[in-house]
This record gives sequence, structure tokens and C-alpha cells, in this order.
Amino acid sequence: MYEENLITARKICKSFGPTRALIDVDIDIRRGEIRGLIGENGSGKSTFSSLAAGLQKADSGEMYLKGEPYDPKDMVDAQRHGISMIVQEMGAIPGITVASNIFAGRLGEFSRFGILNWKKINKAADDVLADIGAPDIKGDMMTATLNFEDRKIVEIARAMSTNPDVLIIDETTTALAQKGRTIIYNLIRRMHEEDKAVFFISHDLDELMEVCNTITVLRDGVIIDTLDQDEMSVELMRKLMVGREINGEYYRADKDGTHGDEVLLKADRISVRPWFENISLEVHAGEILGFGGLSNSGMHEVGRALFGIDKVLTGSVTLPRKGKEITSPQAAVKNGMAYIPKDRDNESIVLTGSIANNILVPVWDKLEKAAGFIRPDEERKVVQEQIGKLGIKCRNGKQLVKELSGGNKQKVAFSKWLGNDCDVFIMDCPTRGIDIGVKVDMYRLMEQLKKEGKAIILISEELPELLGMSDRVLLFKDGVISKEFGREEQLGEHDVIEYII
Amino acid sequence: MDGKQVSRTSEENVQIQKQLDKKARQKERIMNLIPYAGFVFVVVALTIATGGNLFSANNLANILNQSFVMIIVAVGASFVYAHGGMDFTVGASMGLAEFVIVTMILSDKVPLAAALLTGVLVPVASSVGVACCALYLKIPVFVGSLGLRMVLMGVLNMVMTNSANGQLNISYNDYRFIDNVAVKLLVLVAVIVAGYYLFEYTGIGKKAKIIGGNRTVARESGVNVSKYVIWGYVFLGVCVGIAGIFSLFRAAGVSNTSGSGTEFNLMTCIALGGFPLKGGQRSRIINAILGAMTVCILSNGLLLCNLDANIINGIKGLLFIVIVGLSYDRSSGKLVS
Amino acid sequence: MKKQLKKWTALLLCVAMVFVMAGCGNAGDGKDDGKKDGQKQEDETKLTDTTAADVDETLAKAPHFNITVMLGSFTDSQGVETKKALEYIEEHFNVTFNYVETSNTTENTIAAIETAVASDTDGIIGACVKTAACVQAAGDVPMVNQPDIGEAMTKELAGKENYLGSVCEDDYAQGYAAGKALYEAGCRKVCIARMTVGISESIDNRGLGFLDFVAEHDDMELLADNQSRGQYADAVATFASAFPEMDGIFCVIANDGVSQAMVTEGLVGSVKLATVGYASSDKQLLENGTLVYCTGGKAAITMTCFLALYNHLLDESGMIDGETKLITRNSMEIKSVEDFEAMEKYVVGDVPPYNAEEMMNMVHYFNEEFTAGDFAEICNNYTIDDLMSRRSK
Amino acid sequence: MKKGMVYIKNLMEVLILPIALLAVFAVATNGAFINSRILMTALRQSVMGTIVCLGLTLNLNMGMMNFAGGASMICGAVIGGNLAMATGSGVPGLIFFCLIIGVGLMTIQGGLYNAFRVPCVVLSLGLTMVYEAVPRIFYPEGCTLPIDMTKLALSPYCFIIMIVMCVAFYIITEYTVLGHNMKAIGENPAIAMGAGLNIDKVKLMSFILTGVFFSIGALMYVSKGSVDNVAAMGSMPVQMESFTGMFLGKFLGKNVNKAISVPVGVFSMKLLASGLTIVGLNSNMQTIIQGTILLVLLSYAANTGLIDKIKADREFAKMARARA
Repeated sequence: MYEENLITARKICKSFGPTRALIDVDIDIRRGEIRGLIGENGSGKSTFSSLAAGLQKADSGEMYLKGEPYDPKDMVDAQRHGISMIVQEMGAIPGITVASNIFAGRLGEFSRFGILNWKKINKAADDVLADIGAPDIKGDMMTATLNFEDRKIVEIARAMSTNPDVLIIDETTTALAQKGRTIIYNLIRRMHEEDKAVFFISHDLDELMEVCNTITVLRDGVIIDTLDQDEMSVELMRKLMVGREINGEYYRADKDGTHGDEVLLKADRISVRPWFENISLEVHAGEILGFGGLSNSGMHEVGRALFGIDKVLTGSVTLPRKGKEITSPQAAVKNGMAYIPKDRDNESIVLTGSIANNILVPVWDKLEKAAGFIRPDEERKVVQEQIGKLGIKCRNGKQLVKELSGGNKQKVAFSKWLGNDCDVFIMDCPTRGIDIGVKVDMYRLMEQLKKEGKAIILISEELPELLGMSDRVLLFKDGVISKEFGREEQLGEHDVIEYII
Repeated sequence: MDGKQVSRTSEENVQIQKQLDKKARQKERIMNLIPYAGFVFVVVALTIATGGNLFSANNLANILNQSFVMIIVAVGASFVYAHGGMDFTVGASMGLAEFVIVTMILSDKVPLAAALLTGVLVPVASSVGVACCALYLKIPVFVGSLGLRMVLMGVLNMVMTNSANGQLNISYNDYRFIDNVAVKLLVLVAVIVAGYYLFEYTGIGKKAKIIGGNRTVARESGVNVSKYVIWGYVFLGVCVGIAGIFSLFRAAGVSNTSGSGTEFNLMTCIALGGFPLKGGQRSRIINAILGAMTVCILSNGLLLCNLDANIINGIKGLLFIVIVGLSYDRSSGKLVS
Repeated sequence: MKKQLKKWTALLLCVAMVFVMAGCGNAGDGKDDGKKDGQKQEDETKLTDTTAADVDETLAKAPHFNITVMLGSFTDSQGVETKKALEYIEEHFNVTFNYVETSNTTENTIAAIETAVASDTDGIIGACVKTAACVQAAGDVPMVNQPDIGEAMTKELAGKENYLGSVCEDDYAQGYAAGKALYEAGCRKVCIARMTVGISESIDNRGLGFLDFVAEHDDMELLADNQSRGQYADAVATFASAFPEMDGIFCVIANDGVSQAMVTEGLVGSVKLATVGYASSDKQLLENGTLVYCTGGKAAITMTCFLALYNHLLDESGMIDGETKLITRNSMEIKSVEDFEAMEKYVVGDVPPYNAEEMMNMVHYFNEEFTAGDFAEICNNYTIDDLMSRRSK
Repeated sequence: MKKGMVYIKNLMEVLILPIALLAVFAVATNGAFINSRILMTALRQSVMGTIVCLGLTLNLNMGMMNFAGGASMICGAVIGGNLAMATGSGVPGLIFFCLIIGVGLMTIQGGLYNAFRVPCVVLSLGLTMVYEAVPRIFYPEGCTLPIDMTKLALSPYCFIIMIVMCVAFYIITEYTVLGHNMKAIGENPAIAMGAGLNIDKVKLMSFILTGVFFSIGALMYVSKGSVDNVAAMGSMPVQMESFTGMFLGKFLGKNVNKAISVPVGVFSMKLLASGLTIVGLNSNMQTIIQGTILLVLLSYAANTGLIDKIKADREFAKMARARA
């Protein structure tokens, strides 16, 4: 009864242990539709797309493809049914050739009695790559030699190699530069003209408005609303995503960029191969110093070098107040520095550890009594204090971090350092991929730390956030500081774009 | 449009959520209980098979004597396995430690205490050697400790062959004051209490678990990873040294097969006790001790059963597979190594 | 997935049960041991006055004893031979054997002895004791050890009456005799393939005997000394390729791998071989004169331990001399093909070197005038000819 | 032509070690070492080791260390040999039975591995004990083959079998769908699963193939003449014997197929062993030297990039200071 729909989903439920990712989701995607799917992290959009693409199995509910029941065993089975997907994380295997990546799992079609015919495979790969508009990449190249963007294009080629009826794109464009984005937009246009469907998942609300003709909003695993072309607006979408009014200005209301004049952190002509050279900077008490630039501009690596994770080849990083030079993360932590890494799940928290253990890691040295004894009650006091202060939603301190939502995980990463009374904070994309509600809490926390006279380095790839929060901004391009300006100059995004592209 | 109002807080959904939470906690509790169930199963099965002989008066003392070495080594090993490390040199280094002690005693120019102390330093040196290979030479721990094991076994064989053809004995009666049940119980309790204190209440244990959970997070949160990894191996070396001392005085002599096979036995104890091989927060000393007890009672009981030599190890292997199969944490699913 | 896991666990558990049943069944009544070829071979030797049935009848009247047998392993050639002989004893005598493997480590030996005492065994034989602690662990359970433990330890154990003594063959003499045999066969450049020193004392003594012989004869040169854990065939192959001028090899244990390596390496005719112990494929090496020295019938050592213990258990009659606490058995040298065939027939066949009737007469309880002297005398003239004469009577 | 040159360069990289060993021992024994007899014997001795190590490499490529290799080989050798003798089916029967048992044992291990989700290392420890006990129930005295059935260990056959197995390994890893999937999963299992490869099926197939290699290893082991059963963990030396050779091959032949580098690695170890015997060092020294070579080789492999990284860093720093 759903022939006219390409994909129909009825009452789809899916849960991972106690966390329920999707609850009674109903979706209809018709031919020629470019369906956008938005929602905060942990809202279930990636889960739904992986169900449709056969990566995971739904707990309950049915799915129909062109009217027939549809239950894919795995990704290859879904691809045979005409649904293919480009995953969010790295989907291309570096150690094998481009052609093997494109036809992974389906090499059987190119072999006679189990023996592979590499010539035929490479030729087919070249055709698909030319068809999607990337003739410079060849099938027999080794994937490891390609840069990050070309590897994503190989994944796109894999998805398009069976010219699917439905193409699912899961937050791929955020990592692509110009070349990749044009390829994606052409494909979407072509799918629309050929009366097929595209399922587009992205954080970039403006991009969605241009590309999609309908947008569905998901929150906490439940569908809130579906907007047509005319109903769409950024404010409405943001409101539906957060579920409550965003009152007042996100970022800091005040305009003054004043800060204390005592220098808390000083870098003198530091350089790390191959990322940056001769970077000098100072951060003052009560100042938010912003680092802006593209992801490969070297700003993230400067943050790591300031904290002592990567050894600096020239110059030095010093804490003038304590007169100490920073050469290792241990020295940094002992002298009151804090670092919140960009890759939250792999570098800032231990997913298999409990909330208490994650919070206490930098604090144990301070709590040690005679013979290294750490009193359990002191530990509990610190943990309860942090959970209360940041409002982490959890059963108790013993709950595992992997069961928390994205926002709560980030709160744990923050509270790790607040319990350690640090005075220099280095935050690398602290608000990336967390829901707006928690983002606002983070911004208020930064303001409060600024008032307490802490020095904060805010590294961010979102210009609005950078401009809204920083007292002073350093823009990075290809490992060099391309521009420095203060808050009082009130520069807008368009003024600074040419310094970072 | 097609999304009707479904809310998370609807009464029925809250019910489902509470039920899911309860199921998750139950599963966690069962996972922790299985090693104990394995232990009870082995004890009950063997008590029946041996007609109650397993816990007869003199067999209890035997079980203590036979399991003493493995429990001490298991307590030491829990610090290494907690941070995801491994050490195959345990057997050979214990043999070498015994050799050093015996040569010093026989030369009787050295007081007993000094001989024992130097003996303990040998496994400490070999375990720290494995740590340094892993930390500074970047050699993977698994293969690195196998290579070092080969070297140590070569050294042990050579040393033993050159001196008195592979067997050095000391007098049995002079050292009864060390090798008796009272002293052993005392030392066992002391090591377990010290181990438990260091593992649960000091930085050494806590930081070892965090390193086992995620080494990058530990490093970037200010933990001196190399120092605490080496601390773990030092504690293992000390425990192997203590075990070597008591095994030496129990046997009243050393040969080049002294301590051989302890490394594979140790891995069996860790796996049987439900101690996570990759370390992390779920590591608990009680699991390592439990594993050691299960293995030793299994060996003792099967011997008591007067089973034919041909099938004793077969049954031990089968029971090992069943218990490990049930108790191993299956979270890594298909991606298990 | 859950279904699959339950299926596998159920399968494993019932296999475990089968093992346990087979095991308990086998250990319970040693009589009809399923694994052995079972059919009761009639004693083909003619018994003069008492028939086999009478022998079994008198033996069955003796009280029952549980005896623990401990060897390094029951899987090497000597282990298998010994186990076969003991299973023969179990058939005729009213005893039950419990076989325990100690893989030659002192810890395992002590643990095995303690556990045997805990399962109230009546006596222990074998044990391959290396330190006094093993004997102490036996408490007051009577014990006959194999091989000898050296004077120092015997002195230390003087107080322990439960230690009845040790039985061994003079391994050192066998190694020395092997060296002499090679010397007489004209070998001057020899290699030795032996087990890593320290694992088994009796095997080490064979190596020492041979090395002393070579040292004493300066016109004889030792080219290589390869110690390994059982890879003797590889050692022979390496000697063959590395030392073309080699003309003699001594291997501490006879095994079929070594005999076949002599053939595959084309050493027959150019290189002589001397071994200790028995390997089935040694026969053709004897025929073509390659094998100049080999001994057999090592199972008799453990049988002697059993008889010494059995005498003690029955009526406390001591068969082993009080001071030395040691019986050094004569070793059965094999010089010719006829000797080899006789050994295969009478030693490693279905009837061990001493059949039930002969053993009965070596037990004071059944045969009053049998004395320790006779026991020592029987052990001394343990040769092929003695065996052939006994069997042909 | 360029591709050919690169291939030759890689091949030369693998052959450095055996040639270096030959040179060292040629000097040490002033020429006595270089004779075809020694090389042939070392090669013949490395046949079994090579086949076992190729089987282990199949599993190691997917991150799975398997201790049960030695035990399954002894089990296959003893039961296979005795069944062949009992049925009087000669060498073909021997091959057939060894294959059946070897593949059967590894299929059981693969099934348990997938069912229990236990790391291969831990499972193989338990299975080693079981596989060592099984042949002792049926044939406690081990297996001794009559001379006419041990033809395979003699020179023409054993080399043919080794070459066949190496070629089979080469074809499996380079040209079959299964081999390619195994490489992809070994590289990064998470992404491979995302890409739609059926990890369980591929791992089970890799166990079965390893079973084939172990059974041919068992065949060569029993064809040497006789195989005794072993006591607890007695099968470890059988497998560990050429363990160093396997890692030697793995690291020496980084960019050439393992079918070439593993045999060369195992052969080099046998050369080393016979060289040391001639020079007069006893086997204890050999174990020490083998262990040291393994450690040195592992650290070399782990830090290959280190020297030029330091050079590049110093270069970069010098330039940065100049420009400051």
C-alpha cells in the first residue's frame, strides 16, 4: 500500500542497552524528494540512517522499499536493494587499493571461481570515479596515499557504484573542501532529476535550506515535525531542535575585551613539524584568546604544543606566574593547566570508565595522603561537587560514561579540570557536536571563568562562536598567524574570511 | 505531516526506560558473578568426584602450599594486566631468582636476608626490562616478552648446566622456619592486603586502570604513563620474587625446570578469574585471586580423582573453555582480537 | 546468537562429562582397561608345576593396595613401555595403579606426592625425586624412588624410614660403554645429541659417562654437543650436514626419528650410532651394522621398584640394602639382531621381562626363602641370555 | 619496467639476512659452512616450520594469535598416522586423514571463537590442553610410521610440498576474494564491518585455511618417522621453534608477499642454528641468540622511521630559527 513511497518506516524502535535511540519513528520518502534530517547529537538521526543502510537491525517496527517489506542483512544487501550510504566517520580502508574500497564486500562479482580479475576491477572503478566527477583518482592507487578528502570521494564512489534509488549522506560535507562539496551537490541534483531520493544529514542549517525540499526534525529519538520548502527557517529549526525558546543572545552580551595584564601563559617562537613555525603569543589573566582557522591550519596543533603533548622543536612554552617551562602534560597539569581535546570520545574521557574515575584523574595527586593513600570520602566529595556544579544528568558517580548523552560527556570532560582549580584552560572545539542547551551552559561557564581571572584559549572552527566569545582572536592559515584583532573592533565573519581560506 | 506527537515522557515510555535500565544492571551483575559461579562449579564437582577428599584436613594444607605461588603471582600480575600489559618472562625469571638465591646460600659468604633480597631483584629487573622494551623501544608487549622469555630460558639453562649439572640442592631441614604453613599464610595475607591497598586506595592501582581504559586520555590528563606502567611491572617482579623464594624452600633445590610453565598458568588464572585481559576499570584483584584458586583447586582435585594421566589435561582444558566462554565480557562483539 | 551459544556450551559440557566418566571408569577398576588390547594373552611359556591360573589365584589372595606411579611422562618410548608392564602387573596382582605425570619439575612432583598422600595411597614408586623435600612430602607413606638420588641426599634422608630406597640402572656406565662400543667400532670423531641437562638425572648421567670416555681417550674428538628437548632427529641431520668427517653419534634416548634420520641422511655405512633404550626401527640398523650399542628393557626398573615396595607392604621385608638404599640393576645390552628379536618378543611384547610367576617368587610373602640377596642377584644378571633361558625353560 | 625494479628491490631487501648469515658463518668456519649439504639440510628442516608459520600468519594478519597450532599438529600426526596404518592406505591415506583431522580441529576452534567471542589467544590456550589430550586417549604410544610411508620427508617431495603451499598462500592472499577480505579486516576491522564484510564468515574461513596448513605441517611432522604424544603444554616448543623465523619474515618482507618472506625467515633461523652448532656453541647459546635477534629485529621494525624523523625535525628547527 506504500507503492508511491520509495522508503516507508512505521513505528521503528531501536535501543542500545538502556539508552533508547529511536522511539516509534514513522517516515515516508517519495520519489524525487531530497529529505533533510536534523537534530542534535544523540537525537537518533545517524541511528535511523544506519538502519536504512543495513548497518544495524531495528528492534521493532517495519520498513518498506517501493511497497515491499525491506529488512537488509548488511550494507551490501542494502546496496543490492538500491540504498547506499556514505558514513560519517572514515569509511575507506587505507591499506588496500581504491578499487578494492569501492567494491568492498562485492568483489565476488568480479571473480571467476574465486580468482580475482584485477584488470576488470580497476577499469570498473575508474568508470565510477569518472562518472561522479573525480577522474584524477584511479582504481589501482593505494588508498593510504590519498588525502582525507579524496578518501571521502572514494567512499562516495562506493555508494554510487550501484546507482542507488536512495542515497544517504551522513554529515559528510562538514569534512569536505570545495572539490568534494561540488561533487556531492551535483549528485544530489542528478538524483532529483532522475526522480530518485536523497537522505541528507547535516549540522549546517543554511546548507540544508539550499539543498533539501523537506526537512524532518528529530529530538531524543522522537520525530518532532517535518517542514516543507516554504515553512523552513533557521530560527524555527533551532527551536524545534532544542525544544525550548532560546532566550537572549547565545554568546557574550558585553562588548569590552578588557582583561587583566598579568601574563599567565607565554609561548616564544615555538614550532612543531610540519604544522607551524615560530608562533609567539601571550594569554593574560581573565582573557579569552580565540584561535580561528580551518581544521588543517595548525591551530589545533598549537593548542597541543602549549599543553606539552607534542614536543616543540624551537622556542619554549612558559608559565610566568610559576616560572615553569612546560615540556610534558604532567608538568602542565601539576602547574594548573587544563586541556579539553577536540576528539572527545578517544582523547578526553575514558568511555569504559565511570564518571567518578574520569573526573578524578587529574585530582588524584592532590588527594594523596601519607603512603599514597587516597581517602574514598574525599573522592566522593569532589565528584558530587562537580556533578552538582555542572548539572550532569546521571544515576550516580558509578555510572559508565559511555551510557551518557553527548552533552553530558562533554560536561564530564569539563568537570575533570574544574575540580583541579586550574588557572589556564586550553579548550579545543569544546562545543562541537553537543546540543544547544549544553552549549549555552558552556558559554556561561567560560564567562564565569573569565571573571574569576582564569586565562582561556578557545580553539574553534565555528566563526560565530569565536567572534562572539573571544576578547582577542588570532587567525591561523597554513601554520602562521595571519591576523590578530581585538573584540572592540567588532569584526564580522565576512571581514575575516580571507585570512583563513 | 507524518510525525504524530510521541513524547519520551509518556507514562508507557518511562516504564520501558526503567525496565531497560534494570535489565542493563542485571546483566552487569551476572557478568561479575560468572567467575564465582565457575569457582563454585569446580569446587562442587570435584568434591563429589573425590568423595569429600578435596577438603579433608591434610589436603587443605596441600591446596594452600600448591596455590600459594600462583596467588602471589596473580596478585602481582593484576597490576600489569590492569594497564593492558602482559608478561611471559614470569617463569624463567622465577627460576633465575631461585638460582641466584641458592648460589649465594651455598657460598655462605652472604647473610640469608641479603641473598633473598638480591633474588627478588632478578624478576624485578626482567619485568622492568619488558616494560622498557614496550615503553622506550616501542616493542609490542606480547611478542617482546616472548622474546625476552627465550633469552632468559637460554641464560637459565646455561647457568644451570655449568654449575652441578642442572640441579643445585640446599638442605631441607635448615629452612623449615620459612617453608611452613603459618609463615605462608602470613605472607599470603600480607601480599593480598598490600596489593588490595595499593590497587584500590592509591594512585598506582587507580592510574593503572585508567591507563588500561585509554592510554591517550591518561597521558593528556597528566598521568605519567611510563612511571605507572613501570610501577606495575615492579610490583609484579616483587611478587614473582616472593613466590620464587617460597617455591625454592618448598622444593629445597633449583633445576632449570624451576618455575617453568608459570607464564601460561598465569594467563589461565587471569582468564578464568574473569579479569579483563585489556585491563581498564573492571579489573579487580579479587578476580585474579579467584582465577588462581580455581586453577589450583582444579589441578589438585583432578589429581585426587585418580584420573588417568592421559585425560587430566583434557578435562582441565574443557572446563577452562566453558568457564572463560561464559564469563568473558562480550562487549567487543565481532571486533574481538 | 543466544541460541548458538547455548548449543555450543551444551556440547562442551557433555563432552566434559564423557571424559570424566571414561576417566573415573578407567581409574576405578584397573582390571578391564578398555584402551589396552584386552584379550588375555595366554602365558605361552610352559610353567612346570603351577599353571597360570594357580599363580593368579594365589596373587589375588593378597590384600589390595593402591599404589601411585610417578614418571616424568608416560608418552616417551620408556614411559609407554613402563606403563604397559605395569598394566600387566595390575592384571595379575591385587593392586591398583594411579599414573601421575610430573613433567620432571620439582613443584609438580611435590604437589603430586602431597595429593597422592591426601588420597590415602598405600605407596609411591617412580617419583624421579630431585630434592629431599619430595621425600619429606610423602610423610610416612612408603616410597621407592627411581633413579638414584646421590649419597648427599641419602645421608640427609637417613632418618626417614618411609624412604625404602632407589632403583636405577647405571646410566653413567651405559654412557661409558656406548663410548667404548663406538671406540671399538673405529669411531674417532663423534657427536652427542642429548636432552637439555637438568630435566632428568638418569638421562644426564648417560651423557656424562660418554663425555668422560671421550675425554679419557685423546685420540677421540667430540665435534658437537647438541642439547634439545626431544628434537634429536634434527640434531642428527645438522651433525650430518655440518661435520662430513664425523664417524660416530651417541644419542641419549633411542627414538625412531633418530634411526630414520640415519637412513634419510645417508649415514648408514659411514657413521656408527650408539643409543640407550629401545626403538622399534633399530632392527635394520643392527642388521647393517650401523647400531653398535643399545640397551633395552628399562621397564624392569619400575617393576623392581614395585616389587621392593610390594614386599615392604605385605610383610615389611626389606629388599633394598639398609645403608646404601640403592639397587643398581644391570642394563640389558643388545649386541645382535637375535638379541633384538628376543627383546622384542620377551621384553616389550605382551609379557614384561618378569612374568607373573617369576614375580610371585620374588615376593617374600609368597616365597619364604626369598631373601634380599636373591633379589639383588636377580637384578644383577638381567641380560638377554638370562631372559632367553628363563623363557625357554 | 619501474614496477619490476621496485619488486626486485623489495626482494633483495628480504634476502639480506640469509646472505649476511652465510657470510658471517663462512668467515667463522673459514669456508666450511658454504656447502650444498648444509644448505639443503637447513632447507629441509625449514619445510615444516615454514608451513606452520604460513598457517599462523593467516591468523596473525587478522590480529589473532593462535597457540593451538602445535597441539593440533601433534593430534593430526598421531591419529592420522595410526588411522593410515590401520587402514593400510599408505601415503594417500595418511594425507587424507591428516587433512580431515587438522581442518576439523581448526573448524571447531573457529566455531567456538565466533560463538564465545573470546580473544583467540585465550581460547587457543584452553584448546591446546584439549588437543594434546585427545590423541593420548586413542593412541597413547604416539605413532611410528614404517619406512615406506615416510617418503614425503625425503628431499624431492618435501620441497615440492613446501613450494605448493607457498604458492597456495600467495594465491590466497593476493588473488582470492577471501584473501582480500582478510587483508581488509586485518587492516581495520571496524571500517571493514561498516563496508559490509561478513567478519564472522571470513574469520571462520581463515581458521579453516589455517587448519589446512597445520594438517600439511602435521603430515611433514609424522613423515619424519615418529611422533610422541606430549604432556601438559608440551606442544609449545613444536610451534615456537620457528616463531622467530615468522616474525623475521613478517618484518623483513614489509612490502613483499609473506609467501616469500616467511620461508626466508624460517630458513635463516635454521641456517643460524646449524652455523652455531658448527662454531661449537651449545643450544643454550642458540636460544639466547635467537631471543636477542627477535628483540633487536622488533625494535628495528618499530622504530624504522625514527632516524629520518629526527633528521627532518632538526632540519625544520634550523630553518625555523633562521627565519625567526
